Amino acid sequence: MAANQRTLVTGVIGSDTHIVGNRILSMALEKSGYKVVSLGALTPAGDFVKAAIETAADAILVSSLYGQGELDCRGFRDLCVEAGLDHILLYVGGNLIVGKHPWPAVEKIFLDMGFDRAAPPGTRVETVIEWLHEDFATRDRDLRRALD
Amino acid sequence: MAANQRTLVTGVIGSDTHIVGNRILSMALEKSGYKVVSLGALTPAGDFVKAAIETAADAILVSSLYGQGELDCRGFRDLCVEAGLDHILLYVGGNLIVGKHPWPAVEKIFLDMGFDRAAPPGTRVETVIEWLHEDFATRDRDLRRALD
Amino acid sequence: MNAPAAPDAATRLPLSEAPIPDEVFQNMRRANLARWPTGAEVDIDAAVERHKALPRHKQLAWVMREADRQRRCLTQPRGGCGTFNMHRDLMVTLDREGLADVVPTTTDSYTRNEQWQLAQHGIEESEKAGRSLLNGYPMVNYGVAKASQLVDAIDKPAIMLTGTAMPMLTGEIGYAGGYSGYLGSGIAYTTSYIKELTIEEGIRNYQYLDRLAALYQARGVELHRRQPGFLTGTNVPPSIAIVTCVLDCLLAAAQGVRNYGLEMGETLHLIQDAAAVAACRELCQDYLAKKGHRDVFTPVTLLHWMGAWPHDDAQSAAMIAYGGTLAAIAGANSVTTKSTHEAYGIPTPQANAEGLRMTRTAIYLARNIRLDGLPEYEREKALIGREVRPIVDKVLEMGDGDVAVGTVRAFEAGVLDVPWSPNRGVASRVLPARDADGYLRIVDPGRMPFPGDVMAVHEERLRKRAERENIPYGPDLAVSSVYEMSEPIAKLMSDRWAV
Amino acid sequence: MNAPAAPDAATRLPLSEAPIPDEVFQNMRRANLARWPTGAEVDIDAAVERHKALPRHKQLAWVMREADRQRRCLTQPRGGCGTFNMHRDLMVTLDREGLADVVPTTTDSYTRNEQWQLAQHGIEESEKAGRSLLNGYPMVNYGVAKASQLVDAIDKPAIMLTGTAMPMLTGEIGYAGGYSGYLGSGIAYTTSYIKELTIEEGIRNYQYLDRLAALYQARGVELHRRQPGFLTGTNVPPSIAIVTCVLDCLLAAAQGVRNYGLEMGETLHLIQDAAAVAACRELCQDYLAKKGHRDVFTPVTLLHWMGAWPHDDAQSAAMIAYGGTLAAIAGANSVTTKSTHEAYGIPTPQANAEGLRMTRTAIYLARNIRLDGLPEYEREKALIGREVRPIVDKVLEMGDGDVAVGTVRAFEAGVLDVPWSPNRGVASRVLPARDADGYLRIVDPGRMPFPGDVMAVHEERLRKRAERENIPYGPDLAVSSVYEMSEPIAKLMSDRWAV
Ligand code: B12
Ligand code: B12
Repeated sequence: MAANQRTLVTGVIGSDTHIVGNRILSMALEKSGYKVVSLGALTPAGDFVKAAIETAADAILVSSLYGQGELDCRGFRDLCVEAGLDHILLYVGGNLIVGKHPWPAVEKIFLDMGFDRAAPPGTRVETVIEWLHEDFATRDRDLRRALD
Repeated sequence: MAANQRTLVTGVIGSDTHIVGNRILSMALEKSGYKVVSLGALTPAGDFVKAAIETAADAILVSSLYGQGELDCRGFRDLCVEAGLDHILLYVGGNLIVGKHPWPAVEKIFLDMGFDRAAPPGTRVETVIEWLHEDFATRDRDLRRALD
Repeated sequence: MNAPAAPDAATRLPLSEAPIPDEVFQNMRRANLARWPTGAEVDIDAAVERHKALPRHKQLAWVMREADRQRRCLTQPRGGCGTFNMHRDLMVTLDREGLADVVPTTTDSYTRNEQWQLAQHGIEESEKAGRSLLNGYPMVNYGVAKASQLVDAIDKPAIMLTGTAMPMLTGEIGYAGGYSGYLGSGIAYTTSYIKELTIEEGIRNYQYLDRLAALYQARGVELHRRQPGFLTGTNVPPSIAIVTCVLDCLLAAAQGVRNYGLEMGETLHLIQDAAAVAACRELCQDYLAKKGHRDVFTPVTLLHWMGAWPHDDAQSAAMIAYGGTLAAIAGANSVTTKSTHEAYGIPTPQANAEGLRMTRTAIYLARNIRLDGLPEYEREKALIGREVRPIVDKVLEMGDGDVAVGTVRAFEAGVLDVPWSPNRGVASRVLPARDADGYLRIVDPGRMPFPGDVMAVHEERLRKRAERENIPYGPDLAVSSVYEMSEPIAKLMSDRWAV
Repeated sequence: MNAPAAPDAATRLPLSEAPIPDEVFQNMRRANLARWPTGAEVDIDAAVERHKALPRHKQLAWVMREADRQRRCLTQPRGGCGTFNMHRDLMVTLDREGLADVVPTTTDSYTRNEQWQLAQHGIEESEKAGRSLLNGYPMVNYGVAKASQLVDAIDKPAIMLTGTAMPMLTGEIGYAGGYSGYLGSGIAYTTSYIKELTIEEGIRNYQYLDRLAALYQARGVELHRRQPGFLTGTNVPPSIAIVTCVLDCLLAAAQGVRNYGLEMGETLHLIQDAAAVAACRELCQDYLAKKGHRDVFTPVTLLHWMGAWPHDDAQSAAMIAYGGTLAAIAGANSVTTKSTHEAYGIPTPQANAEGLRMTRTAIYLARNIRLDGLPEYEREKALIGREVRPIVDKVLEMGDGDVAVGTVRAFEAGVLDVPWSPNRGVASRVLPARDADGYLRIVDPGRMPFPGDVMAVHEERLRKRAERENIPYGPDLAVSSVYEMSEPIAKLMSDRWAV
């Protein structure tokens, strides 16, 4: 495990103080074997990218609960690309926009922004762990195929 | 007052036991000066007509709360006409059909059956008293015009 | 109305509380089952087998006992539709989406009045319209096999809710189909659901049903019987409800019933409801013991507000939730629920299921709260005892110890009375109203022999309210109390300040 | 983030609880108001006139006192939109359709963090999108005249809800516009709403705001200040909330505040909440008296459940209604409401208004109930006292009698702690969880000096739950308690029977 242990960066983006879910998520990810770099609440977008570079992270998990994620997350994928993190796995989750809306519409906004997955309100950590497992497995497979 | 005191027949139609609103209504109508012939709960349609003939009533107020009024009230106007009560004022009120429906749709069903007025769920006695006042006044006016 | 079961000597003894003898009962059953074709489908042997084959979590008697043992407060809605398919869908929705612990079948009002021809017409019109024109399920018309399919469609016990003084055929068919509970009783329903039937006939009709439950019992099947002490649902004070609970319960026990639930409408006053549940349980057991019945299980059910509801879903939602809160804190064994559609009409299956989940959540939140030791609660509980005992004792005295006879005489004398009753045989002079602190009290006892010191308490508190709200002390107070809970909340609790 | 007000000698004295001297305060105000163009609109003379011209039913200080006198439990929602027009419509809806007794203006999170440029961008994007992209109203960007129009649009007192450790400019503008209440305090919001700001800076910022309220007071205008003791809203036990209530209250009183509301999130346990309200009131007054403040009015507000909500409107409705029930029975002076949309996002004005009416109905239904004399209630109230006093006394001791200094030192030492805090200056080692009877207890006190006998009570009850639910005793218990109220009711209270 230790050898190819994956590194994840977590944090709550923008001016958002909702730390509880993010902290529980980070604890659970650590427990399930990941190296977690936990940036905490109120984290500017740039800090996520900086931390990902410094730790050669495999994925960034952005939390946004307070509704202004729609503003805070615009251009996040571009920031990553500019920093050379072209293929880093990007997840976002929480109460992503202001108000109660049908999930597919909200999901689309964030997938269009370049996130690989978006998690609806109330998503449980088990789901996130499954997603990571699947997505990393797919990437490994693709990588092996590319090498074949 | 006593000389031209109007007579009203009240009751709850069909197999309907909901007597509370009907009793309160009857008490209030009496208090406001009408002669009220109160048939009580579970009253067959025919009994209303019989009572109206016997007392030379000016109006019949049918209560139906339990939802089956739609079945019980069909043909009520015809019964009256057959009995020679061609122009008797007919009101119906309560929870007239099964289920929660927009009121205009329900009202139409009962006006189409020949009722002069239909009262939505929760109608207060003050409203009923106003209606009677208006409708009797109109009839008096029409009568005077006809005599002129 | 169809003719009542033939009143000849083989089927009719002089009125008494005594159990109906075997042979007489067999004659009665034969006559009863012959009144409508589906009656022939009832086969007691098959029915007994059917019940024995049900898993115990589908047997209401077991479920109520288990709820009591585990201190769970169960939820149960009402609901019935005019056609089999609609009704089955409703039951499934209440089970799955509503998480109902007990699934109901409310019968329609023609069935309640044994007007099976009219019910048949209602079925046809409902099929035609594609919506229910009946306010419940015509159990008798559809018969035993269909009832059985309904019970099979759900994974909970099924109860018949039939609000009728004439339960004999509906009860036979439902029980035979695997329904394990029946709500109804001779005193409660006769005083509250019918105009012309005498109290005596109502009692006789339910003696039949209770005797039927005892027959199953003798064959090794425990059925649940239940008393609707909510009566007319209109501001019935706990003491009046409990008097009928005690008397109906004694009548049922005399026929051999061993599982007998007691229901009361909520007063919507937390302390009064909690006191009522405790008092009801104690008083029934007390009188059962006095009459020598030591093994009757009497769980208590509270019902969501039974009077008029407001025309605002938000207000109604709060009343539904509070209804769960009250039942949980009162330690009721179950609560019977309503929906936000109550003031408008029979709810959709979804609205009904939502009412169940609201209630369930409310129960969860309050499941650990009890009021024992709260001085006001203890006082109220004692007060209820001081109200109930003199009436029940008087009834027993009037019947020379026979509950059936005493009850009939007491209604004639007005010693027993029910507020807002439609029945011609009930004086309905007793008038309840809500007092200054939100308790249901009695503004006019009619001829009910409540002790003077008790009535003084009622009057003092009601006068306080009359004064505060500037309503003349008397019937007007009762009428305004009928409307109270249905008033817009802006009127009940203004958001303005007196200047 | 914009630069904080310049920290030079004329505006910054060594930290202490002492009132900010006149001249220093004038310098502080000048610097503060210069930070954004709309600051220039603040004119204290005009503001004083404005408040004096408001009818008293639009002045929150009067309204809270009157509610207390009449034993009314008021309702107040939250709510804010990103543009002026949307926000005005919201306030009007909450006033008229929601019957809100107090009408809020929640500011957006950029404004909370004094990122007024970002807020400006949010306004523009919201105008463009035709829906709010901000989670509140950008009070500073819109300025005094607009604030004033908002207050004029409603017929209730208006309160600022600004969840920030940096209240200085928002507070100036809102108060100048006729808002008569401000929710926020140095300890509570600094520990719960921000990551980098020190407790000391947070305290200083709120000393400014409290001093501002005292300035109005000196000019004859009573303003309402209020403390958000709900903190992180995540299973905060009453004792921890009340410790912060007491300390923030002493800080405010020292600056001259005379109307200081205390808020606590509901535990959703009826007895614990009722005990908490009584204990909070008593303990604050007790410590105020000890510090020589005899004329501070401290009404208590409960808040609807502040932790995670379920994704089912029916379940949420029950939690809303129960939130009103708890507040009424606890004798809270007001309750702050949520809606059935809580788990999803900021509610529509209609959903918000419905939450208000549900709550109002629940209050009406329980308005007469009190628990005084209930043994379990009295025990719980005493327990809270035994938890709060040792901590507060220790803080005062650590500050050599100065609350501000003691608080800063106590947080450094972990003597003061807040569960689930985002702030780097807070240990956040204390961990609460729900016990077997539904009370919020402390599973790990961190370094908070709760007495051993008290902790023994907590541990015993929590172990019971851990055992029953087969969860290891420790942080897992705290995590499962975070989720509990958001779980589907089918999971919390199964409709199945163990076989
Ligand atoms: C109390 C009550 C009962 C009591 C009745 C006691 C009694 N003997 O009177 C009991 C418990 C016995 C009962 C039984 C049943 N009930 Co019921 N009951 C109610 C309830 C809660 C209140 C009715 C009431 O008393 N209101 C107070 C009075 C003052 O108001 P009111 O009756 O509406 O009358 C006023 C106005 O409507 C108007 N008005 C009345 N009549 C007339 C006539 C005219 C001409 C005019 C102009 C005005 C007018 O003036 C009156 C005074 O202001 C209502 C729901 C609600 N409204 O909240 C359900 C309700 C009426 N019941 C209903 C049903 C279905 C039943 C049952 C079939 C059982 C069931 N729920 O499954 C049985 C019926 C038995 C039978 N055979 O009839 C349904 C009807 C459904 C529908 N229409 O779709 C309702 C609407 C509940 C529901 N949503 O399901 N019920
Ligand atoms: C607790 C809470 C607070 C606490 C936060 C305490 C703290 N420091 O953390 C306090 C009281 C301080 C607070 C403040 C505010 N809050 Co708040 N808050 C909540 C609440 C009730 C629960 C949040 C929570 O802790 N949930 C429990 C945890 C375990 O779940 P979670 O956070 O959802 O996280 C899980 C999943 O979402 C997922 N997940 C999380 N992040 C990620 C990331 C990825 C990549 C993935 C895959 C998954 C994932 O996994 C987590 C673990 O299961 C929610 C509503 C709700 N959910 O019921 C509102 C809510 C989030 N708050 C809201 C708002 C608006 C605010 C405020 C602006 C004030 C206000 N209400 O007006 C301020 C914001 C201040 C600021 N600058 O940020 C809104 C957001 C509205 C919207 N999006 O439309 C909500 C939805 C309430 C509402 N309906 O209005 N809040």
